[in-house]
Amino acid sequence: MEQQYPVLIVIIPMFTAMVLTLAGWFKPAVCQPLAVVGLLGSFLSAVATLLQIGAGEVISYRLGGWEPPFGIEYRVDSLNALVLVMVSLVALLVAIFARKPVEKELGNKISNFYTLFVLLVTGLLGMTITGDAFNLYVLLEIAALTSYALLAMGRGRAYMATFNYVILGTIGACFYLLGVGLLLIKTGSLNMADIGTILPKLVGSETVLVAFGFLMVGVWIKMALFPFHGWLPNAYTYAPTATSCLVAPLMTKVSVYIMLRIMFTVYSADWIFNVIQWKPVVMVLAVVAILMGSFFALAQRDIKRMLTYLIVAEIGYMVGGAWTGTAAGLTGTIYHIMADGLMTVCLFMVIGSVVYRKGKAHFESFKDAFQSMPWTMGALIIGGLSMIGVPPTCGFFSKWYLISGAYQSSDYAFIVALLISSLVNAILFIRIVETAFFSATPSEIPDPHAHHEVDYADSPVSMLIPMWVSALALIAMGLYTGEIVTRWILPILPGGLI
Amino acid sequence: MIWPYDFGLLLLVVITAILALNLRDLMGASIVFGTYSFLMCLLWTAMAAVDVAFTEAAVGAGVSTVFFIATAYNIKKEAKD
Amino acid sequence: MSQSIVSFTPLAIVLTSALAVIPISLSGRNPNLRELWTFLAGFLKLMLLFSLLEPVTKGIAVQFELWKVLPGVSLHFSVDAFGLLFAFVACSLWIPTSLYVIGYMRGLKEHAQTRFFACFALALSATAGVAFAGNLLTLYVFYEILSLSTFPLVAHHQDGEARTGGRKYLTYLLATSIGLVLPAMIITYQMTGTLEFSSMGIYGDTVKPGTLLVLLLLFLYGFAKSGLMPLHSWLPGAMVAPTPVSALLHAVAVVKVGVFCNLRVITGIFGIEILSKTYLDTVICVIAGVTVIVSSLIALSQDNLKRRLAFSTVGQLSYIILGAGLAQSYAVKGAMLHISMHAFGKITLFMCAGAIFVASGKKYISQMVGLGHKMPFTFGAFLIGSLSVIGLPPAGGFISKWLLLKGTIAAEHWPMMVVLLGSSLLNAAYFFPIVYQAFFGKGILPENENVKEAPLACTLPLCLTAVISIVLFVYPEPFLTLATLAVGE
Amino acid sequence: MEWLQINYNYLLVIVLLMIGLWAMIGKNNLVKKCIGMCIFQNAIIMFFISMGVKAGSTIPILNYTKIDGVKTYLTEASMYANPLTQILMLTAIVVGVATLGMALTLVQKIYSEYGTCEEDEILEKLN
Amino acid sequence: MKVLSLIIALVMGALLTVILDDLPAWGDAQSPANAHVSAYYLENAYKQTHVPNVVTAVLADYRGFDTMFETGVVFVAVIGIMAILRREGVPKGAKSRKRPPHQPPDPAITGVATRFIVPFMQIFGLYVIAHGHYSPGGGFQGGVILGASVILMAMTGELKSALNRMSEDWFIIMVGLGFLIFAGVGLACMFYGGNFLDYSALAPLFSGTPQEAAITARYHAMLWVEIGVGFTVMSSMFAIYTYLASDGWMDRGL
Repeated sequence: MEQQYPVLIVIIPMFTAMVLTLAGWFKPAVCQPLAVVGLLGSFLSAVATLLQIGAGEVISYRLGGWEPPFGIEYRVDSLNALVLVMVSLVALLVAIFARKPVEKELGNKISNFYTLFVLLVTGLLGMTITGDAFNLYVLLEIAALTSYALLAMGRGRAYMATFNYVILGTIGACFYLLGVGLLLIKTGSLNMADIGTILPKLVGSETVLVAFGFLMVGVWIKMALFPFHGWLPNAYTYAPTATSCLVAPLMTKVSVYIMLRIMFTVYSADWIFNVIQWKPVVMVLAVVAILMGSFFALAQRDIKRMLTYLIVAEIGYMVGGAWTGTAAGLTGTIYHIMADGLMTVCLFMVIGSVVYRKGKAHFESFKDAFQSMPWTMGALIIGGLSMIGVPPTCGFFSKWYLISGAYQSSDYAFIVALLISSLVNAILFIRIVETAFFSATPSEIPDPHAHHEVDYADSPVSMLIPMWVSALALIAMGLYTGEIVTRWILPILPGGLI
Repeated sequence: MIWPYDFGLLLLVVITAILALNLRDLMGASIVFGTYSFLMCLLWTAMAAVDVAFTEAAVGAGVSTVFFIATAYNIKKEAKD
Repeated sequence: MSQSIVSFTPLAIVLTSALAVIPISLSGRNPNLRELWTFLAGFLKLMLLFSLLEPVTKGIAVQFELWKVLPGVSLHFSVDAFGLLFAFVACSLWIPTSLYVIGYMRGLKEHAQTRFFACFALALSATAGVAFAGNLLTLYVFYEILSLSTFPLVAHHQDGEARTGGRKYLTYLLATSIGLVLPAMIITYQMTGTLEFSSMGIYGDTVKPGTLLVLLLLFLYGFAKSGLMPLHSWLPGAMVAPTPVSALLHAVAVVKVGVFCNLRVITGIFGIEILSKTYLDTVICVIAGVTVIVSSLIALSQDNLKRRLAFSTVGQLSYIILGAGLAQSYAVKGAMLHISMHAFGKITLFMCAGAIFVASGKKYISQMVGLGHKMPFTFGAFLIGSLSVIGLPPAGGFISKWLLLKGTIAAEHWPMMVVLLGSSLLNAAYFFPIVYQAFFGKGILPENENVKEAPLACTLPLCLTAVISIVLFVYPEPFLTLATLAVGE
Repeated sequence: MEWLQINYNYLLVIVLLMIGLWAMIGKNNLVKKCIGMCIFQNAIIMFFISMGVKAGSTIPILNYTKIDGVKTYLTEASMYANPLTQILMLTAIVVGVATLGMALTLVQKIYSEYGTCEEDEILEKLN
Repeated sequence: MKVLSLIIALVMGALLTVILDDLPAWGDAQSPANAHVSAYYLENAYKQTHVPNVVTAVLADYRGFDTMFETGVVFVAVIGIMAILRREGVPKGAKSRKRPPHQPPDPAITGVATRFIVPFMQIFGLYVIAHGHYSPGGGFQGGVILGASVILMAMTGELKSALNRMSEDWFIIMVGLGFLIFAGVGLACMFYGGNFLDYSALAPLFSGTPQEAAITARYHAMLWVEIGVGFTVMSSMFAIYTYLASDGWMDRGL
């Protein structure tokens, strides 16, 4: 049983999806509980896998029992084990959270929604865990197709936004496929680790270089790095609440993980930072992404849209951290993949419940929110602090490592960009909290204890629980930073870094 | 394989592709696209990839074309370019 | 410190008021019970502090490691004499302040008092945390918590003005701490691999003076709570807060925390020796000296009493930094002492301002002509407070300023001596007219005719603090000994 | 000419890739964008297939000879075309048609939303 | 926009043209792509699976996991398109008319022709599925042909006549079912103690020495897998067509 955990992570949600289709077509009510159960199962097996992995060792699971380069292989080291846990946890939380918003927004498509939801999670988990370049492509497409459908369920403007996403996403996926093809033609293998062993013999081959280019651009389009970010804000803004809660935190992070895989497992840190001289360019992209995301976020009145721009900025964090070429920076990126996943889901859930109560998420809808929905706002504050990077939330520590890395590789522009973006976050969240906290002037408040009389309409418990779990997870993760880094991240850092 | 024959086929493929993109009548474009797929599957048979050719004949030339036609039928409009 | 013991007491001290938040916010419907909690917490804190006095005076550092966050860095408390001194000031002033708050709040029927008290308590435990912080990270954490927990207090009135002030307050503090302190801290960690305070300084001799200068500036301005010019303008801006809050901000918690952080960094991270070796102490002196003079000059021109007090605070804080900058044991001792002396003096002044406002609704000095006869206690206390701030006997301020002067002489920093003396004159120049006008000024405003003293809850605490600052002149030992220990003679 | 004879397959792939990409980004009509998408994917499939071709090889279905009445299959790798790329492309084709279906669905939805499927018209309807 | 796209396309073209000379010559049997992994397949596929069509062997066994998710992709497409396109108020599985009824083209000729063709198409499709081990074809191709036969009915006659033969309920069930068959085979392997999709673990179900049994197991498991794929593809093609053609109203083919 123990050696089956890796595959269970993926196939449990997969089977859940099929059962959901068949059951949901006749009885939609059973969908959400089923989905929660399935995702819980996959979360538990992800945790079990993570705990199985000792320092720096790799679990290899042979699908179909064929030995690696010939069959498809699952390779789990603590890097993707961590990402797996994050993804399945976030998915589980959102699945619990989704019940009411889905009932409200997509009344008669509940079964479809949950099927796609679970399949999307399957795709993301599969992308994370697989060690086979082409298998990754197939799951990439599964994740992409499901997210198209989920985003397009948002009606109205969502259709056009999603169509653009379809076009760009397909370009991205095809570039990835093209890169894999170029690698295949030079190495004859599809297994990432196997390719990684063959590539060093091919130094100086333009094909390998161009392949790297295509892979990177493909992944960057998928993760909406500047200048490929055009599709993201619209697509996420007009999506249904539950969808954006799931897609926004996970899609981009998993793509970042794939970028790390390509950079450090398929290619090698030494090749990337010593043979080819791309670092300056990518750092510029990252810096621009951060600044642009932050400033566009400043301009938004709709909080959900603001958050989508913040996602663009966060992508800049992670790409920049990985490309500093320092151990600290890479640590920061890996840590931030998880931290940002949790923060984003927390904030999106908050916004989701505000939308659920007040209809939309403009600044105006936050008036007096502290009196009417205190718990939700509490979660908002924790999430916001983590975004700003206030200790002891985990946002602080990811910034800590990122800045350390940038300092070691003396990318001062990146440091400045990081600081500026956290200042912008500070301003943004101060604005929100202010509207939510102090919108009522004393004159409007008749007596000293007015806030006890203000109508109390906090979000339903089914939404509050996941929200607060994620919020507390932010703090817990911040406190356990030392543990996580020393036990799981440091052992798998590739050689050849500063 | 005989490469001039092959070469002619390639030219045809490119022509149909461009034609499919530049026909204003969507229905016509769909049909031309079907032709394009079919030429593709001929090419692949010539390259000894029978299964792929078979699939392309069924999926590409068959079903995708039908999908295009269905959409073109529901969108009763000429394309601007 | 030579030896050290591990004890929960520091944690307990930090937690008392933090935990007090829960019952306070729960008993929101019953004000008396709510304030009972506040006082209980306050006294408990004070008791615990006294229990720490005994080991610390023996020169034993009380350690407590709270949590390991990063390899090599942990959140931990380490109580030394300086920290204890500061904690004493903060906690002993908390009780009169909250007594005063009650009087003030109920006097004016303020809204959302529960929120107010909760944040108040939280701010105090943050202050204690800063006082006991054993390394830079801990200091930073509690510094941030303080900024956040005082934000609701500053913006308490919730009207446009208050909101602007609050926004300015939080933006300044967060921006500086994230934008300047964080990188400085990370760079320090990268260079030295540690963030623990040590009296020798942690940089060693390898670091180039240029780098040191940059880091110093980052730290000095990063802890913007200390109101060094040009990053001082949040302080007058925060004057929109209710008076007790200004009292808390200016005397007890916020600004003192800023100065405390600066002193900690100067003595614990850089170390006096390195500073004087690289002549960075002069930089500090210049920055502080300029702030002292300029702020005093601005204060002269203010008519709003609270604004004038605010600018005087800016000046007085720079005294403290100046003292540290002189890099000379007398001066440092004087600086540490000045934290407490100025605290008592300034809180008296603010309470007076508040009392005047409660009693007569007057904010502007020009409107206070002749009020002295109507409310003698208040203005008497005001006189004593201003004496203490100016640094004249018979008030505690005299001792600290005297030590500072001795420091300048011993360090032969003549320009700084001139600065000190000149600014004292300026202080006198902007305080005495108020008192004089109040007692001997002719032409009292008609609506002030039937003004009486503010309610007892307001008047009692300010008399209390005034008396304390006189007592401190006669009997400064408790603070003096602690300061002496801290300097380490 | 020599160079052309060696590389014409790859050249075709490149040409088709360019056409497809150009159509996907540059075309104004959404259906045309979809056609471009198909051409793009087809080109990549073409690329994989032509990388698997071996001169003088046959389809990857094993031949056998009767050696005294016993079927023995000939498993000489150079005899047969590369099966791996073909399998990958089978998958790619199906993925392509699925994506196409999704895209066309969206086109129809957009059409019923805005009454047109020309990008510029939609954009000006949007704001 | 047009210029930009042109530039991008040209850049990409240029990049690829540059590396042409670095690629192995076209049709080179010794190029790494043809040597490393694929050679192994050609040499061992028959030994290990007794399936002469190497493509089928690799598709359904060596890389069976890909194929399963490929089926998954089709599955996703159906569910997704249904979620987006299906109109509210169309009762489940029924064929209501929300739009004004339209006159279908007179089905006399096409209809009759279809009635002749469809049975042959379907038999051929089944043959392609079943014979995939020995000749080109397999689950996908056969499935698509079967689907096409139903689509043909819907195109020529009314959608109704097709939906009477395969109603919405049915194709949703079948889409799920096919995927379930495929994954179920994999799960069965796990229950028999092997890895997921490791068909040889099913050996105990078959007679013969362990090796032979394992080979037979692979052989049969592949057949099941292909059937599963066939189910899914067939019904999904028809489903997608139905939704697309009727624009989600479920009331008419073209």
